Amino acid sequence: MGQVVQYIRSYLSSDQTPGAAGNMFWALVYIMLVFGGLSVAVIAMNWLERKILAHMQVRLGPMRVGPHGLLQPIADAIKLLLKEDIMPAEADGVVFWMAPFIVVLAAFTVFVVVPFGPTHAITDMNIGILFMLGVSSLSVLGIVMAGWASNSHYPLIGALRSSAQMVSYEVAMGLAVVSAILMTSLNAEGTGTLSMIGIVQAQQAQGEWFIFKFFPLGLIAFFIFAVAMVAETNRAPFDLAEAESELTAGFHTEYSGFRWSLFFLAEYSAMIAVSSIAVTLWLGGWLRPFPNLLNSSTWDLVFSLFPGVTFLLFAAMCFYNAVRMPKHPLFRIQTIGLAGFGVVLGLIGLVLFLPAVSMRVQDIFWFAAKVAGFMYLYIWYRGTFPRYRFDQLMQMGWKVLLPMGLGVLILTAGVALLQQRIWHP
Amino acid sequence: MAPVATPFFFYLFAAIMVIGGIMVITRKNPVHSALALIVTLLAQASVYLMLYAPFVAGVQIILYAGGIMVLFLFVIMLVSIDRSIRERQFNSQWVVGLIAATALGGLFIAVYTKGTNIFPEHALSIVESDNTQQVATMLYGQYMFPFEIASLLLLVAIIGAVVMAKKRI
Amino acid sequence: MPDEIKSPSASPAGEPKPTADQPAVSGGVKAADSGSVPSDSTVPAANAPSAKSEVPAKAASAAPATPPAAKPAAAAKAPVPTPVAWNSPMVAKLTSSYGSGIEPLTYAGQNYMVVDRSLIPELLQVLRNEEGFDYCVDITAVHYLQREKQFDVIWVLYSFARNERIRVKTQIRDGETLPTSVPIWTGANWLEREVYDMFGIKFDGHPDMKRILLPDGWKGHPLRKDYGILQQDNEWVQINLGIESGQ
Amino acid sequence: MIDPNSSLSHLDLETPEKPFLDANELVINMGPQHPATHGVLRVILRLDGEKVLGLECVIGYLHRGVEKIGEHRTYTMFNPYVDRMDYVAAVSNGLGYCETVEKLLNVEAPPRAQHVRVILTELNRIASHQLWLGTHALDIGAITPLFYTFRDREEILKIYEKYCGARLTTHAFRIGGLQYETYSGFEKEVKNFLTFFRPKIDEYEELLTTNRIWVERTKNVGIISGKDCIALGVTGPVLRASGVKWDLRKAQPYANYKNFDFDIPIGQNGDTYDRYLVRVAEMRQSVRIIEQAVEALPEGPIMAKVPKVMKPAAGEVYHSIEAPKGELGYFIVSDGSTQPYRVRVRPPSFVNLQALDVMCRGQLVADVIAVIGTLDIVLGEVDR
Amino acid sequence: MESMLHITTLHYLVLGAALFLLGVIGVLTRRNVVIVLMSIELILNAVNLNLVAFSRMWGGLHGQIFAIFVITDAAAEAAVGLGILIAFFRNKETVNIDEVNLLKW
Repeated sequence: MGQVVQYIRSYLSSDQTPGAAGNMFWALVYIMLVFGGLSVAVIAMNWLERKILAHMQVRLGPMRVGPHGLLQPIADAIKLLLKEDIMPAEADGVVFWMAPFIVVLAAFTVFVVVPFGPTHAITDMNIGILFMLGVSSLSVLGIVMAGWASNSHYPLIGALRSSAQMVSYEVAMGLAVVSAILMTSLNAEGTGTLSMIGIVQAQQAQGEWFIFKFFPLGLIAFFIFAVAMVAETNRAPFDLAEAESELTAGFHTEYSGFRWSLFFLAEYSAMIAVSSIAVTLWLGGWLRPFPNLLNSSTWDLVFSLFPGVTFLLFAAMCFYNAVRMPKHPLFRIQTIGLAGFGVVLGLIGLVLFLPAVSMRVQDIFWFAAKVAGFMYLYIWYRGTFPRYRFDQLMQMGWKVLLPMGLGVLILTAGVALLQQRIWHP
Repeated sequence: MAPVATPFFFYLFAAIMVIGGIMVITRKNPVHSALALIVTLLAQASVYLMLYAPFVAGVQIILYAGGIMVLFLFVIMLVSIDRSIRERQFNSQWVVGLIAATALGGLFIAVYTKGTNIFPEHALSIVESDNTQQVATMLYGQYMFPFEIASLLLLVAIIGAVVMAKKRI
Repeated sequence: MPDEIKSPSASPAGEPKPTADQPAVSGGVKAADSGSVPSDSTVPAANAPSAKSEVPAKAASAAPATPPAAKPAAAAKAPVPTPVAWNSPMVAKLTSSYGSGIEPLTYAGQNYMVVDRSLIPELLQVLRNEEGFDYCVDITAVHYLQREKQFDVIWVLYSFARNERIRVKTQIRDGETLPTSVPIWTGANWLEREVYDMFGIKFDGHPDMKRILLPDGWKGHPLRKDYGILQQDNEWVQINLGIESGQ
Repeated sequence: MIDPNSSLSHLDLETPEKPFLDANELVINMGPQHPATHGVLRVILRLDGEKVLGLECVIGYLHRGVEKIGEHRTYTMFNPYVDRMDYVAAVSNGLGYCETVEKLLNVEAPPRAQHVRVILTELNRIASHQLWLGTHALDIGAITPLFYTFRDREEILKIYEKYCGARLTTHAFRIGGLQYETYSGFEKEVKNFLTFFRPKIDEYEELLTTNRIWVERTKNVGIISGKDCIALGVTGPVLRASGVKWDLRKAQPYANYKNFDFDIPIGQNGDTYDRYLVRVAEMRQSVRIIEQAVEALPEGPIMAKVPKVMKPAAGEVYHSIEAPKGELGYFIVSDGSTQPYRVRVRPPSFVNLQALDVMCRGQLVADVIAVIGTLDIVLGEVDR
Repeated sequence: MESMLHITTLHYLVLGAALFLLGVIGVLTRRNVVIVLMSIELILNAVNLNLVAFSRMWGGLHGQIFAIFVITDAAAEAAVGLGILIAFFRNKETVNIDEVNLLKW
């Protein structure tokens, strides 16, 4: 027993990711943690999207299953798993069967290099960002396969649309990413890095998030990425591939039950993945706000309280809503459940106040908070914007974002060169 | 990040690659061929990683699997394949082709059995950790001119492809 | 105040109770509605035999079925309007050029002209091009089973420039065709198709003369007075379900 | 208004644009089960890639034979059936039918009834336009306006429910006037609704009018000129958005519309955006009309003297009103019996739908959706 | 057995040769142009594998650089080849390589 504690301790004090340390056991643990967390995040996202969208649209959203519909995603998941798995008679069986798995695999594999903290990543790759972009671009294959294998017009058009869209926006996205990577080379050696952890460390070293670097160049590059990533994930206002009013459901029209839910899972984890890239490249990854301006130990302490306070706020929200529940015997279970959920959240919040825990966890907290901000943006877009038309979408990708990206890249390179050669020879 | 269990993974990926390659040239349906080719390419990317060439592996995934193969799938879906599936799959001089390939294979076997000794037993060690930086330095230093030529080639290819495929220019 | 006014009006629903009782009133209306629903099934049943047995009497049968005493009573209340001659410069011009083929009339303040079938494409063309009736509101037909020329075909036309609405009416026999007016008004396309669908009147030169509302395989033309409503259903049941009675 | 000798070759609906490559022509069947065809419309699209080469509408899936039913019902009994045609504007349908029969009977509804009719019909116009706006925006991908418009439409439906007990197929009018006196507080509630609703129109406009994506999606999409509209018989907001200032309420006033002061909003380009603007402006005008009608609501009887058993003299009458979707006409032939000899309905949706092909040629698939939405068709009325 | 478990450059070369052969067989025997083009990709990949293996053997990066250039060429080749294929299909409505028997059409 003591040895186990010792082992865990030795790991906790390590300053390497398990992958880099070659520690298979911890790598496996991390894989479990990341994918478990991801699944929970997707489930939570499902509920949050429906709730937030509902409130934007003056309605209530799910309210029946569990208090305030909290158990709705679980009910949905069970329903989807129990549904009949239909395959069209004329479909290409093998391809039809494989497509959702490829999409899910591509969406999940990218999380191998996502840095939730300086040591909180499954591994750190030398080509981290390249790996992320490459693997996430593989999901196009799954979409094309799904559309083609369904042997039906709507899925085929949906698949062609979405793959054309993803391939086009990858270009602009890549240019924006490169301009951020260029900024990592502004150090003494003059060499940049593609490693996800290295990028965040470069922002730490330079004392500046890259979104504010070379103002407004960093901001423009971030903007390009933020637009391209919505297109890349096929979400509103770029959700042409699944435009329900035109193509019913796009490439997954013919899918049902479990396989459909895989597409759903892939879509949401892809959203989280691209948001993580944006957070890593421009928003300082796991770094807390104002790492350079407010860098005294007092501020460190103040910011280390944030995770606990957030959870306590959630708990308070739960209690508030539990108090507001109708005082009727029918609602007793729901009230108790909501209060119990609040208690759990509050306990987590209290645990997060422990300095030892808070030190390890606040990186993850800030990363997750930033990603959550992006998730809210996604929902907000969906509630606000109409849908682009395909030619307008292509026009925007090739005629607006691509030239902008090229310009930003060239300007960034020029400014970086000037800074290296002239101002700091 | 040192490769682990190299022999196991080598044989695994080699088997995947060879089976994938066989599927590519034997499938009736070009979509199945393309998918087999994608599997082959991804396995090859893993082999690159074992050869301490992570950047090439990344390029392989992002360009080959994510770019070129999507192009292939696109074209396969554009041209209707129903007819070609029902047609004869191999051309009339397949015997000649097989004989030529066998001869080439024999040549390879001969060369490799003769030349076993010219390859060093142990590979020289190269640093993997800054592979990308080194590739970048060489690409933009020593190989600057070929790099520019390659970009020119790509430009020509783009124009050529557009001219060829567009209905009305 | 409204309540006082209400009583002399003696509307069918007598009680003037506001808000809360409104559903009750509507319930009464609903009862009237639902009362009509069963008759939906009985009326066709009554029609089907009549269509088979005595063809000509069918159309008139509706009127004699009701007590004849009611008719003079209704007529006495309001003076029976009859069509009177319609005079206008346009009509004068048209009658001078087409002579007796045109009979311009006015009924209830609405002008229409009964024209000979032979004048049809020409007159419509003239109405559109020279008189400015640029908007073909509607094309429809009426079936008079006992007449020799069984069908009235009616064009409702409107002129934006004159803010005037007229009707052109012609009579044709069963099986006779009419020239299409699609070259004159593009919008006549579907309207003519619907006339064909419902009455079986063909329009020569129509670009796409086929059924529009009913399925292509439908038998008969439902708005003819001799159409047996149950015929299609019975046939389907007999063929597909093998039930001889058809029900 | 139009050049009488103009060639209509540009509206030649039957010769399709020849695609460069026939092999690439894709025939897609949209509907009858499709989320954006507003019911059971089936559209067969011929596409070159995403470009529409031509399309054919297949209708009739909702055909219930309303005209045939009319021949077997008395005049009074047929009244509720017309509500089922354009079920989102049932009140307008009822108004058209009642006025036509009144014309046939040579009676006129008393002024109070006329006023209430105008109020309810204009409320109905607002409700119909709201439903159109919500679904049209939903087709183009904006999901939120739908809920906003439905929230506000609910208030109108509440007024209907209080007045006659029904919300959708109201059967509000009777031949010769109204069956029910307005409930107490009717005027106040209508006024409250108007003050509630005016800022809501601004809210819709705020969401859409200047929204970049909305403008890009609707400007220059589905253009139809005023000339084409007239040739095709297209009426209503579609015609007005193409720049033809024609509204039956002004051109041939029925009910007592001539007593009210309102404008006819028109557009210039005849594109989807203009049609949107025209309909939103019409909602504002309807608010104006209702306001005047409520202010001037006279006292008096609500029912004219009509016989219990209606037997109009033999004759035929065509009468049309400006329904929310365009000219809604009734052509009723009486043979002097208690049942109409022939009831013909001239549905605006049916005639307007013909313009779909003209408006969609050369556009993209996504525009077809937008154009179907902007035509504001109701399949219950198209198919009858 | 020892040589089997110790992966040397030769192993990679043999793997490359196998892929190359498969590619050659595909090019020489198949009739479908798309599959022929994919076989060419196989050949290029076999070459790439050799290049990277040699690069590993000599401890330099030149091989990897060449591999990157080859990938670039492959992209260009695929684009032009598929462009020709589409033009061909449009005129002949087939993807059969035996029918590519005219220099101009």
